Amino acid sequence: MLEHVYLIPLLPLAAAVTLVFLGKEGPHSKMPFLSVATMGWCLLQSSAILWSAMTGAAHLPYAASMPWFEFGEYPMSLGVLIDGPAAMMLFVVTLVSFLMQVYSIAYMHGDPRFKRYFAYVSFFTASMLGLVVSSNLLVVFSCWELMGVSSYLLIGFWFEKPGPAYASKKAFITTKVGDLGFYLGMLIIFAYAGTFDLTMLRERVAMGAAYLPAHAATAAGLCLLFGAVGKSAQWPLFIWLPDAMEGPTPVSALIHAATMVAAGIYLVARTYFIYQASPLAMDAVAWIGLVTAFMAASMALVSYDIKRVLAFSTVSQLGYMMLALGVGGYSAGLFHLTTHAFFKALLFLGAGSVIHSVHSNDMREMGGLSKKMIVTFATMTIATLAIAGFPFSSGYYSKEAVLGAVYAHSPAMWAAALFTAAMTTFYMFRLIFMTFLGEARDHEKEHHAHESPALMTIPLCVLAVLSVCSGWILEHFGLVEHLFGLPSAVVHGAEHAAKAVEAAGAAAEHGAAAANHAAGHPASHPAFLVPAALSAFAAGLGISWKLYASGDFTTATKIKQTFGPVFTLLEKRYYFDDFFLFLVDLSDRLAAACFWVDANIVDRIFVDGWGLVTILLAEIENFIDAVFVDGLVDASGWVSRQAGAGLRTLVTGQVQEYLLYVALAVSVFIIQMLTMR
Amino acid sequence: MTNLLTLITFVPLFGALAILAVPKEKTKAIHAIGLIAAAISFVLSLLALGQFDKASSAMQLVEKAAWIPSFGVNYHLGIDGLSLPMVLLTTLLTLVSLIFSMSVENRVKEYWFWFLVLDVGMLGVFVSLDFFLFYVFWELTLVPMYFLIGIWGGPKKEFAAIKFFLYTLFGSVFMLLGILALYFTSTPHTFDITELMKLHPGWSESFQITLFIAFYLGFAIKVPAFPFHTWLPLAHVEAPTAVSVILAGVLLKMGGYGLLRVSYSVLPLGFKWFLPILIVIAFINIVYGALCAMAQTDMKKMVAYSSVNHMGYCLLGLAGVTATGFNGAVMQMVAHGLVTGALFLLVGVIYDRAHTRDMSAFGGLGAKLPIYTALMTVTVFASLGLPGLAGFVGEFLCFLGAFQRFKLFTALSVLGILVTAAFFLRMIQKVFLGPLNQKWANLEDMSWREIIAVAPLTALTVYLGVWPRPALDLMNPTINNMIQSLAAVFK
Amino acid sequence: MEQFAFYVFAGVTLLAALGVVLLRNVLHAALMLGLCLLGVAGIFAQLGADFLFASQILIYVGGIAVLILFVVLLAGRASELITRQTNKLWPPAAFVCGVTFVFLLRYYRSFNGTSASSAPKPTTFALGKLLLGDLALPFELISLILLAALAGAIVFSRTEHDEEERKA
Amino acid sequence: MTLYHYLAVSAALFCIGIFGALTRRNVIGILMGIELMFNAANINLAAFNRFLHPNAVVGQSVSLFIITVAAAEVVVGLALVLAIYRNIQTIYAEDYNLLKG
Repeated sequence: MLEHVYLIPLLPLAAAVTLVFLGKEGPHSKMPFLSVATMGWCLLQSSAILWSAMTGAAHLPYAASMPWFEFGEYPMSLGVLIDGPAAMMLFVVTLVSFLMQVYSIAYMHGDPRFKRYFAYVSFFTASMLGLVVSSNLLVVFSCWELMGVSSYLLIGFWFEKPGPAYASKKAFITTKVGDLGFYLGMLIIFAYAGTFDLTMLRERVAMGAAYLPAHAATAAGLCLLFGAVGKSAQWPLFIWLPDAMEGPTPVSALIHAATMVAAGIYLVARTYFIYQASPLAMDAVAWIGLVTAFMAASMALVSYDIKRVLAFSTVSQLGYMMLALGVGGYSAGLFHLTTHAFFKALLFLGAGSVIHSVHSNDMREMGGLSKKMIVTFATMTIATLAIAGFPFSSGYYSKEAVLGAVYAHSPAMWAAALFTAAMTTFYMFRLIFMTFLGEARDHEKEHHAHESPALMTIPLCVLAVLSVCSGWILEHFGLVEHLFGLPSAVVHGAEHAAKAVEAAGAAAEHGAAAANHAAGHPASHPAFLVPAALSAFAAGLGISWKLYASGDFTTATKIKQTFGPVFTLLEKRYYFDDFFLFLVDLSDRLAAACFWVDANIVDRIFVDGWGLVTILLAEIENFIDAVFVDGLVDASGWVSRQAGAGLRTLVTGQVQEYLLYVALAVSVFIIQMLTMR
Repeated sequence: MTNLLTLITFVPLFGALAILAVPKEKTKAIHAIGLIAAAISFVLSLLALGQFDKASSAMQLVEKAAWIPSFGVNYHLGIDGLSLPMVLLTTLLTLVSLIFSMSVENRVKEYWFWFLVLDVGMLGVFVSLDFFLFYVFWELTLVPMYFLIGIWGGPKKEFAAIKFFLYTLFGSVFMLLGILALYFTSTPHTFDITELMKLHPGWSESFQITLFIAFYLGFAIKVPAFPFHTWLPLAHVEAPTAVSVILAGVLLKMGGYGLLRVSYSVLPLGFKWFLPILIVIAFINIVYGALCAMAQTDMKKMVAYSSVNHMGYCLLGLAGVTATGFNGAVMQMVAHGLVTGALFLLVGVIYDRAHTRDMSAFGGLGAKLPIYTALMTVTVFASLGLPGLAGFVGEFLCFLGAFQRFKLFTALSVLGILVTAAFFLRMIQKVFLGPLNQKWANLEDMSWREIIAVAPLTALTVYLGVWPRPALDLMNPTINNMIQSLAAVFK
Repeated sequence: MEQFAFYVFAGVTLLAALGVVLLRNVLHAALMLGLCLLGVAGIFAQLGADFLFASQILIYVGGIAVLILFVVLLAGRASELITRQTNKLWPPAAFVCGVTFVFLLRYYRSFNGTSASSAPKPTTFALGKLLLGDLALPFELISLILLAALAGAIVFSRTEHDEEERKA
Repeated sequence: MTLYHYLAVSAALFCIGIFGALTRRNVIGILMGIELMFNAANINLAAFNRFLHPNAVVGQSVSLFIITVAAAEVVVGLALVLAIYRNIQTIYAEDYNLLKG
């Protein structure tokens, strides 16, 4: 099973290639079932791997590799490295992808590029799975970029519309900015540590200055973080995610909620040992996470587009995970990553169901849908409770873990995070209330509204079940520490490093307490943490109920008018979009300037300038010519003309005369020879 | 076969002579002869690949015969891990662009004749181990190129052809001086490159620097390195499609190959002296080239400037003077040949149909031309360095190699990747995405001939991107040997 | 006897040659050419060059001289007989010839007294071996030249009238 | 009979040939003069062969080549004469003056 783990990314890839080249394209193509079936198989495999990881049947981490290529003295290998987080991510990705594909069969049915859609989705899933399992940072980066491309293709799936066409480019370029950080980070790592293999890298980093001195570790950590910031839509590169909602909604659920955006978090987690070696980089992770969580949540407060609210919420929750990782809550961050994937995918698929039904994204045109779409309403409410941290839902456990870790690091940060949690509760319930409760505001749309087909609602139900109970299962059976426990804390000295991998296994077996310690996770939280979180939840829910549940928004409008500038700031997304547009414009101007320089200075002066100099020289020479040389030339011309006139008479056209000249010339020589004797 | 290299090099010449003997109306016969000659040359180069011992760094398949004994000029051919990839690239690209050239209708006979002569020159440069021979072949490429641009080119073809010719001739004159200086310095006088490689310890640094500059002028113009790059956009834009392919795919590589083969191996001290300048030039090439490309609306000119950017990666890899960087540089040359070759072909395809290359004149072709869009997208992504496609491997290794020596400028050069992505994606958005411009509602997708020309390049791009081992294994021993033998100099 | 024969042949040759260049009637000149060539053939015989003798008679006398006669008959006109057949260049030409002759004689004087060391042998066999051995390549080339001359002559002498006929 | 005698005959023949080629107005006459010069050369070759290298036949073989070339020359020359004659109805060399300056 683990031996064949490489098949999990490869089979979807094969499915994608097959879908591209085989079968007939069309709204009723049967080929997508191949993709769904493949993903089903992958889901079974990853469930088996996760199960054996949870029960301890599989000895983790599992590593295997084969040679890839060589340059100079350095070998590169293609390999897999499965540890607890990887096993969990495999399960999450395959599950969400499978459900989303089932859902998409109904959602995308009738699209003229039905088959191609599934090819793209398969390709995306393959690269995401590749990223999850790879043991080589170079392969991770490759999959990272391929994900970027598939995201580009999927956001721009309806490319005939200008919106998606623009959004896909924006998403790709913005994440590419982050990728440069990843790229640089890899350069730094390789220049110092000389390897991309994660296991070997971990050992070398642990050896400290011999390989990766502190400043290099900081630089590498910050660069990798920058990469993660781009992919996970963290501050300041979060601008692409709201626009990415132009893509089909299931795609948003898969890529922009559950998987791809989580890749940044996963990358930081995978290279956590570098951050452990550099406190500065660690702090940067925490601060980025906190700022993102807060800003995104605040922007979600004022948005009316149902998908944008969810997008901001995703950004905010990802910030939470970053924050958790940054404060040392490794397992908490990954825990939240897992639970978030379930309920956020559910939210997006639910939103997709709503959009599918009313053909609008604007929450102001909805309202009162609970009667028509009971399953969607129920499942989305469950997800909302989970994201808000309602007791004993999955989000409750993971959020508690995050907040606990943050509090242990810095109470001030905890307070900010708590405030963000309250905002989260507020805007999520605002979404539910505006969409499902109250009176229908647009009756025509409401009239057409209907419950989605079973292919769409069944995935919702599955995800709802997981949203409810995954947190409890993981927490109750000690699986959080078992799967997400850190292999070891910051290890100094080479002898420790060699054992780091084994220590991971040992720590996991020793149970939660030992692992808690190893992860730097506080063994116990102060007693007021849970009540504080609950009151934040209650406050958010209460305000939201007061303002939005009735369907009468007068109070909300009044508040909006009172705090006008603040609302404008939030609606304009803190002017970050404008700032980046300014940058784009600037680079365009720079490009134009460069080209002007190229055409008018480099080419003109350096190249055609040679011609100019030549012409100048020619002018000078011309002057000399006219005065001195020309006289001579004219004279010679006169002479030759006169000579020509004379010689002309010689050219008679008489062959025999010519012959005679020759013979005479010969005779002259002969006479000379005769007289010389 | 002991004369394999001679055969590879001169089979196209026989083809060219055979074409001369065919009446000019019989275009089918001309096509057939040209294609067969190019195909034989390609197959023979594959045969050479088969006979090549990948583990060895020595010159292989060597042929040596006295040519002008009184001057010590030899007919000396041989290939190693450096030149074999270039030879394969040349034969493949020639075949592909000849397939594409079947659409040329004007003065077919001359066109094919010159094209095959050009092939001879290019192959000769890569296989000759004697400076005299090297120079002869080097100059031999100029004349056909001049005619190909000047006769079959675009509106400003005459100006472009003359500029190209004079500019490159200017460079090679200095190269000739350098060659002569090497000849007269060596005792006994020799033109043999492999002999000259052993002589550098006896030469003073100032001598090597002087000669390096002379050679550099010749090579940098070909590469083209800033500020000698301005002939390139002009020549590319004016040249017919297939010629652009050869120009970008092979002729630019002659510069990079020369820098590795001559400047580095024969004049190491000069090369070392130049490194700090080279890294700056590489940086300028990458970022400035990319920015210039971003300012273009003509697709072909954009691709031309992207060549400046891509060859900047090569220079970056060279500046690192590590096995990694050199591997990257050669790999990048191969990848750039494949990718940019395909890009030029694809731009040519759309130009043949629409008679314009202005990006903003198009729009929404994605749904209308699915095959074209797919091939273009893959190629564009390869060009902007997407992992899993050939462009990435070379580019990344170049960065990796250079970063070990020059941290700041290498890190700054990374910006070039971003700009490249930006202008390529903007092109895709303008041409393929968005609503269909009704003006092009009757555009046809690619014909079989065009697909056959482009598809091998795309397939190779994917193959070498996923599995770069065959290419890297070929060059790695040679490059390791090059690095190790001069390790003391570059310490 | 030998001397007598030599003087006879030499006399015939030179007198006939003078006839060739001086006679007014081109027809007579052509006939004189034949005689002169015969004389040369005799000298060849004197020199023991038997094969050369035969070729001289066959090719020159039998071929070339006859050919020239034909052309004279084809292109000649009766009226030409009274017009002067020598142009006004004759004084300088005579001067050149005289100078050349004097020079050659003085130059050849050193060979006065060189006589044959042995009796002449038949040469045909040796010539055959040489032409098909060492000189095979020139031999083949010369035959090519002959062929080319043949083709060229046909092309030149064909009139446009002939071509039109052929086409029709 | 010494070599000198033969060479003297050949020299006389040669000079007569030159005279003919230079002075005949008739193109055919010029051709005949040239033929005379060829023959003079042939005599020379045969004589040298006979007296200086009696055992070799190389000189005679060269004579043979000359005879052949002469034959070719005459054939082409006469063909040319005929062609020109057909065009401008004259065989006098002084009338062929298209190249007059």
